[in-house]
Amino acid sequence: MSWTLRILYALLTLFIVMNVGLLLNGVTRKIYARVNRRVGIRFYQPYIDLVKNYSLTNLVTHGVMFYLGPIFRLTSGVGLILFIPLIYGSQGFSNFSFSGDAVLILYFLFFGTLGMALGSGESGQPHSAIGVARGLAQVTAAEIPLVLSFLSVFIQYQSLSITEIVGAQQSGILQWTFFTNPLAGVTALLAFLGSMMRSPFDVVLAPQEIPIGPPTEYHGAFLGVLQTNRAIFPVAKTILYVNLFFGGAASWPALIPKAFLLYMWSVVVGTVFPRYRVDQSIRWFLKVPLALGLLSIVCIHFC
Amino acid sequence: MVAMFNPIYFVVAGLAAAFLLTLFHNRERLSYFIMIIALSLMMLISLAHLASFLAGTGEIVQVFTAGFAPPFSINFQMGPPEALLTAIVSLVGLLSGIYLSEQLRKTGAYAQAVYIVLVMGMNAMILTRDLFNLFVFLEIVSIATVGILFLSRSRTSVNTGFTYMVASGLISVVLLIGIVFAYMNAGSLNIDTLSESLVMAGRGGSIAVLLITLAFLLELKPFPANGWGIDLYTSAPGALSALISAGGMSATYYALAKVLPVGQWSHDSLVAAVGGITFIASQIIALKQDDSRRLLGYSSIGQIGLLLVVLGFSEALGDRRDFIAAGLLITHALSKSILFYISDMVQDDSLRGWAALRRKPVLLVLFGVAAFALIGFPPFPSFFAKWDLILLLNGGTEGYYLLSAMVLAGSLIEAVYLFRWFSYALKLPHEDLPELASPTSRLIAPVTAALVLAGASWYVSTLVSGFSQSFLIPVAFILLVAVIDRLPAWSKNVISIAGVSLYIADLYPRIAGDLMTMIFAGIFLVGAVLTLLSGFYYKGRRAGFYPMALTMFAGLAALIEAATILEFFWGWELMAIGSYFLLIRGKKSMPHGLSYLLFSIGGSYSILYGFSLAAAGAGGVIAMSSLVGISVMPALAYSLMLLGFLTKTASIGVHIWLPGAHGEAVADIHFMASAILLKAGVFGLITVLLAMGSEAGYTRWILLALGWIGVLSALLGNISAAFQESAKRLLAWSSIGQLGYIVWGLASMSHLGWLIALGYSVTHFLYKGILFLAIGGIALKIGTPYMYKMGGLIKRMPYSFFAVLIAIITLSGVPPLVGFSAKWITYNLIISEQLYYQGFVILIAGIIAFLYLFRMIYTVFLGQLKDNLRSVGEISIWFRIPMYLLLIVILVLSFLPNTLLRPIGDMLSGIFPEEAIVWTGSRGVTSLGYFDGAMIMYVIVGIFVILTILFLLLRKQTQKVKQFNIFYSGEAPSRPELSHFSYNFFAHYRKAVGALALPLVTGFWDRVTEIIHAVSDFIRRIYTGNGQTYLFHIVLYVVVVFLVQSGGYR
Amino acid sequence: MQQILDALKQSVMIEDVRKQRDDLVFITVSEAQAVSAITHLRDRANFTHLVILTAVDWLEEGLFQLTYLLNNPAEKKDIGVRVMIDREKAQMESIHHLWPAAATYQRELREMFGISFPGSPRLNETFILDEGWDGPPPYRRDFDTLKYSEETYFPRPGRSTNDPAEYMKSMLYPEVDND
Amino acid sequence: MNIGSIAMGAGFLLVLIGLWGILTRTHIIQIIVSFSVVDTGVHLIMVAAGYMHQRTAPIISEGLAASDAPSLVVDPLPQALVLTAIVIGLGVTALMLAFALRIHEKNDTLEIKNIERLRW
Amino acid sequence: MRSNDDFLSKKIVPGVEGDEIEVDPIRDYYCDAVPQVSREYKRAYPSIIDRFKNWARSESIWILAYGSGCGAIEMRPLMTPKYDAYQYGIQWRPTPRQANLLMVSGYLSLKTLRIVIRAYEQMPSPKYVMGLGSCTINGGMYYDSYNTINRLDYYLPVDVYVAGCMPRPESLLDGLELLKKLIREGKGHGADIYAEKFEWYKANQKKILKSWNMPDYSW
Repeated sequence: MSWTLRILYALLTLFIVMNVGLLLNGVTRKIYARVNRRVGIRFYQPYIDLVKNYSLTNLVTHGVMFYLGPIFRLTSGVGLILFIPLIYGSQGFSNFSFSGDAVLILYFLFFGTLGMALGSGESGQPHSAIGVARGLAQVTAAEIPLVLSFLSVFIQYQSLSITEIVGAQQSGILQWTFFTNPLAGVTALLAFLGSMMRSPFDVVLAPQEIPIGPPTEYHGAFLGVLQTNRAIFPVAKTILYVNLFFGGAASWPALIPKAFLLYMWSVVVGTVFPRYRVDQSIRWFLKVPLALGLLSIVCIHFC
Repeated sequence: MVAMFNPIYFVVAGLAAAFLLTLFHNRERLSYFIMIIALSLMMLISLAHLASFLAGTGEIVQVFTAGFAPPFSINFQMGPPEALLTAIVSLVGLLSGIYLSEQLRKTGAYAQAVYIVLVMGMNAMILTRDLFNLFVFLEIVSIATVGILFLSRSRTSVNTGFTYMVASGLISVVLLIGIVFAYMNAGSLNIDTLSESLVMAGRGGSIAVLLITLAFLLELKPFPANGWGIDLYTSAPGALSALISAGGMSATYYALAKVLPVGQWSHDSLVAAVGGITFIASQIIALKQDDSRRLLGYSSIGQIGLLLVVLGFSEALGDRRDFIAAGLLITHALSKSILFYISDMVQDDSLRGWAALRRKPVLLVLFGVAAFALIGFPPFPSFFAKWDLILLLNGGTEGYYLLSAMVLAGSLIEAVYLFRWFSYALKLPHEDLPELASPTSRLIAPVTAALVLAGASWYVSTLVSGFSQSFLIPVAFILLVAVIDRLPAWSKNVISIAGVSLYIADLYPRIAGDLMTMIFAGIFLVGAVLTLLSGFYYKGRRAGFYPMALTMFAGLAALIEAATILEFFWGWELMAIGSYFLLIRGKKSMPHGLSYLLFSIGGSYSILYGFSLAAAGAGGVIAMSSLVGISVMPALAYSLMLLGFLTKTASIGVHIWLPGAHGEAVADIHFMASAILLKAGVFGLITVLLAMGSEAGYTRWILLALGWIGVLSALLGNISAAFQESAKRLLAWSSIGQLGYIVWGLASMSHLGWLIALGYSVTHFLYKGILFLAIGGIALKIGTPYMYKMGGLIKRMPYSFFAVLIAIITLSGVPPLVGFSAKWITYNLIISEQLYYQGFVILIAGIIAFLYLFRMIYTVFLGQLKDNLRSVGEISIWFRIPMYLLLIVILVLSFLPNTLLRPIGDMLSGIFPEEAIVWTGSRGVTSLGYFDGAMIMYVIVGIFVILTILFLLLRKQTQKVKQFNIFYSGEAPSRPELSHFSYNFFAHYRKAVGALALPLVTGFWDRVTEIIHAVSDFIRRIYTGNGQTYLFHIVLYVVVVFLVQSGGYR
Repeated sequence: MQQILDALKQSVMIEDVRKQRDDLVFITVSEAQAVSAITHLRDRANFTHLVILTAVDWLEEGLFQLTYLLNNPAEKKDIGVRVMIDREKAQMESIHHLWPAAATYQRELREMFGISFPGSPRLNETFILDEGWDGPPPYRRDFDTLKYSEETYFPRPGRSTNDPAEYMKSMLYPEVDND
Repeated sequence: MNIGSIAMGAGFLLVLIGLWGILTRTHIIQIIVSFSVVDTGVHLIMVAAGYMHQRTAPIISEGLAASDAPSLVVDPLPQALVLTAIVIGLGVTALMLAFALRIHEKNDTLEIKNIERLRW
Repeated sequence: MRSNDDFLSKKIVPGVEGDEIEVDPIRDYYCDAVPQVSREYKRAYPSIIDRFKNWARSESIWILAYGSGCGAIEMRPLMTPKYDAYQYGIQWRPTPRQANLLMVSGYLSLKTLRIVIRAYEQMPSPKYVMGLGSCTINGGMYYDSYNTINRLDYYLPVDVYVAGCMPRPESLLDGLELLKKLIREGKGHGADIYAEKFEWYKANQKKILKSWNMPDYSW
């Protein structure tokens, strides 16, 4: 496949994923409002917000790292989506997944976190730093079940290649990892909650306490970039889970509902449960999800 | 020519001088002159004989008094041991005489006469071959000793002198009875005749031999019947104690050695047991001691105990016994005299009072030489002696494993108190240093002793087999650098770099084919050059730095070059010395330097023990290959070696020295201590694991334990790092974690595991190098390592920030930099080798690393710039150059990870034949997955660049603002310190999982220390200070030993 | 309560006693004896809590009335000590040595009434006139706040003020002629 | 039971008595005296050890020709040793007494329990 | 006398390298540039892109609510199911950096005025100000107070006033609709007016905030 075609496919992927992400955002908030018996935002409100933020005229910057922080973040989101083979069997929508396997994606998740943390750090805003400290602490805890469940899947399939893992799940719904390795699946779902920055794990952003944490000082186009990433990144993450646990997808129409449902899982939990403090959430991850994850590895190891 | 120096002149010179002195007792100068002449004469005689023996031309000289041959007359024998011992005794006698010039002149000619007689008596004890004559000279020595005490007129001397008198009187009673019975049974008093006779045949004979042995043992002050002797050390003037400890002990020891053959060695086990108990007990008691003299007394007795062990195991040690005993004795005599001399100059008797030595650096150096020599560090004779001793004890047909372990344990305790004391002298914070009476005339004695010790070291090292003289060349270079220590730092730096470079040029062709060696040689020596390069930063002399740094690098180089395990051990110990002195250069480094050294010594003893088992298995062969397939207790041997090397990699359990030691080290030392030095441990582990293999059944458990140690080190190291306030300590804990990965990788004993380990070894060197230089440079620049005192430095130090950023991205394993490849291989390893549980913890540890990495870069470089840092400049260019050199390597490796991993993989295929990673260009494929470093780099950089360009194209009005232009609830921040979130950064994390970072291990070691100290305090209660009690001890000791020994006959 | 007052009368001249409730009495003492009266109440009669210290501007009489309201938490009694001080001099002895918290009240009185308490800590630091104040103490009755406001805060022209009662009447019952 | 055995027994008895004195007496002079007793005991043992039944003292005089000496006299060596030992013992005792003087001078007491001591 | 005066006066700090550093908080801690008029404002007619942007801005109003008086309680119902301002594209943000509309919900004393000015200046432009209730219009019942301002528009460029004491949520929604209309029409130029008449605004502010101790513009 020629490089031009690859880049075109990449742009197309990005376009689709971004729209999916924005719509997901909008629909999610709509659902959230309906649960609260409100009318809620218009489902296309995220688009307007995005345009509005890009259209603000002046920017304030604290330095190079502050300037580049959001770009790091977006690079991470874009890179993530391009490193994941989105559509099983489609060479074009596998994008750059030949560069590396699932491990690459696992670690590339942190690229943006780091960049964002550094960028908000340079602003000198103590609330950002507090938010980042909370976020990192919570993410490291949430990673524990995540790593366990992924490891369990890798062991199950004896492969790190997402394409291979997806390929092994193609023969039917019951071949999905979620059903062949339910413990890992449940663990992954719990870990998924921790990484979506939704209640009960959203104390990182605590708007009234530490004015929304890490991005406190970000505004205008910076915020626009972050919002763009916020559209892409969770979708990419969700697709990763879909690929590993829910049989992947052979086409966009198969992928998007799966991603949507999985996304909804965090939304539903977030709507129902109140917020944890950071130390509470760390302890929570070290209880049930950790036990489940270890159990799943033990099962895979000895069964 | 030797005939000119008839040994009888010892006695003649002594008596004549004593006689003359009484004549000239009112001519102060003249009498002292006479004394010195006489002492010099004795010295000359012994030296002449020694020289001829060393040259190989000497013959054993027998002198017969009264013209008869023995057994009809008393005869003196001057053989090699006598020559050596009389040389020591005379030397110490002369030196002490010179040292005591003032006191001796003051007390007058009588005291000088007594002194001469004392020295003469000691020499004669060594020379004589007649039992009764031996008794006479023993009496002369003890009378002369107390005589001098008597003349010194101080109250404590008089009081203890009396006890000493009565005690030695009692002992002489025992001896006398023994001699008489021996004579009754054999009809002769000549030792040689007695040895050939059947003195043991009769019942009385055996008792006689026992009594004689017992008497000499008692004279050597065995535990616990030695209160009278220790008081003497405490109360006598230091120089006299030096003579008693070095001369009297040597003489008595040799006397015992002479009489043991009389009993056909029937009491060797008694001697060994007494020695062993005395050695251990004295060391333990000394642990709690705070009086320097008394401590030296215990230490002397302990050393004698060790020598007694050597004597008792003559049979097992065979022809090496004399070498071992001589090595130990020389070291003991010379270094103890040095210490006693110094103790005289220090006015304050307490250990802490020795901080006064800082007034005179040369004394500090001497103290250090003595301390290191006593513990048995290279290049001193005791190093080789101890090596031989342990090897032979474990290597004989029946291994004395427990005994050798006890010897090492005792030595370790000795190291504890000696180096605690030494670190007081070096580093104890003191408001005003105590007085120090050190006129230059007083320096002659200790300096000479040290020089003689150095000469002896050189000579002894030539006698050792399996030790190449080429290892002395770096030592010579170091001495050269030490000599020019007065030059400014940069010139020494140039010389050092030149030296190291020359060495690299010399080494390279020899190791060019061996990648494993090249990797570590590269880390050690390139690291050395980079370290030294950053040393250009320092102005002034930087006294003492270069010899010590070079010592460390010489040690590291020796590890690489070692062809025998002795050479390896030599390098290991040399490195420990050098690094100790480097680490202790920090301000508050005293306790940490000490714990570092103690763990080093503990580790190296563990290694030594393992090596000795290896050598035992190989039938005494000490080539490096003897480590392969150890046949004597292989599991223990390998475990001990691994344990020893783990102390250097600071793995959990034995890590407690590292955070403090590294946390207090200054910038470039921190770099070499962590990025380079720790790799020595890795090198050792690799050496051992290569030799051990993984076939044997026991290896499974060892490797399992090793793996978990590595894993826990990684986890706990990283968690603890997140809780540190000091950036240096943070990095130190991070090193523990990183080394944990390496240990884990090695423990997997697989292709991928070793690939990780070696890859980490290299990359850890790279990124930790950058971090240490940057953080160290900053800490140096702003005078504190505490992160909450930093902040916002990106504005002042953009270059450092960039380097640190790259380093932490690499460390955290985030793509696209080279750190990711290690993470990727880790996953492959976990799955392919089924290391699920260890692997899971390792992965978690890797993620936790983000915590401390972000904390470090944020609190140091980001956030609010403090007022007092507003004008601070970039860190020194000499730090940035090595930093950026390392940075370039990181970037190259990131683009092309295969340049590093592929050759290592090929090399590892020779060890672990499986083909683990197949490389096509920059793309590596395993059976599980794939990754393409270059492609990742292209994609990520591409996205990043495109996004940046797009963002710039948005062309907004962008206003650059300053640090307080933040949203602060509509108010203005009042001070930068108050809006820099830094202290207790991960408070919530601590709340949740802080229990994992509790200092349990530290608590464990503290408890161990406490218990040993409590034991020490308990044992030493027997020394009540009541002379009568001490006499009772002697009597009881005689009775008990007599009953035990004679009970043994039935 | 009466015993307390009787005991107090032994040492202090009480000018006026006004019983508000069974457990609340206001007494007036002279400026010179005020602090000793308060000290007595605190130490002998267990009025350990200074509830408030405030002032009233008796412009016409040329006096400031300081009121120290003390509370006995054990017996649930309150006593108010009133002190009349000269308005021109506007100075009173500080009681921060009795209650450190009194310093805060005294700062406030200094800021708003211009009453000075020599020796009271941080007396001249302001609470609310932080943004720069060049007028007289604003709580003094001779300070015309309307005039000040009109001079300073750009009054919007056309603003009219109505008597609330009249205005509400006219709004609610417009048919009634209110004149 | 010859005279040699008696002497030797007496010697050992003296040694034991002396030891008892050394260990139980607290007065320094008494200790020194006890020490002398021990010394004497040892000397007695030595002489007894060299004693041969029915022989005479090893002194060559008119009554004892040098040629006959080896068969008539007791072993001369222990006697020589005893002489030396006595001399040494004398020196030691003298020195001890000198110490006793000095101890009294420095401590104002001769009780061994009361003199200042170094311990631990 | 202010209690925190010493934080803003110049001071000499001993540096880590033994030097002495003079710290001028105003100069060293803050950016003291003045705001500039935007290009859009200078254009005679809004371009088609500007219109699109204005539409987006009008449909996505992020509020920084400054609840200084009784008006604070009237803003809350806007988020409740009954009024639910979200459906009109209105959201609340906790930081001025991400808000476009500053809602001043009541009287402003001198102290709160200073904070409001700071918060307003930290918002990215274009930004809007809405004054609620008579207090912001003419001082309301505080018209004669010695430390409460009478007219907000002398200190900040107010786009919309909502009258009432206090205005009910319906009025607020009405006011927001009006604001949206203004923005759509390209009249939402408060920030530019503020920049244009910067001296006048500053003079008014400084007239009453006499101990002015921050840079003229809080970026």
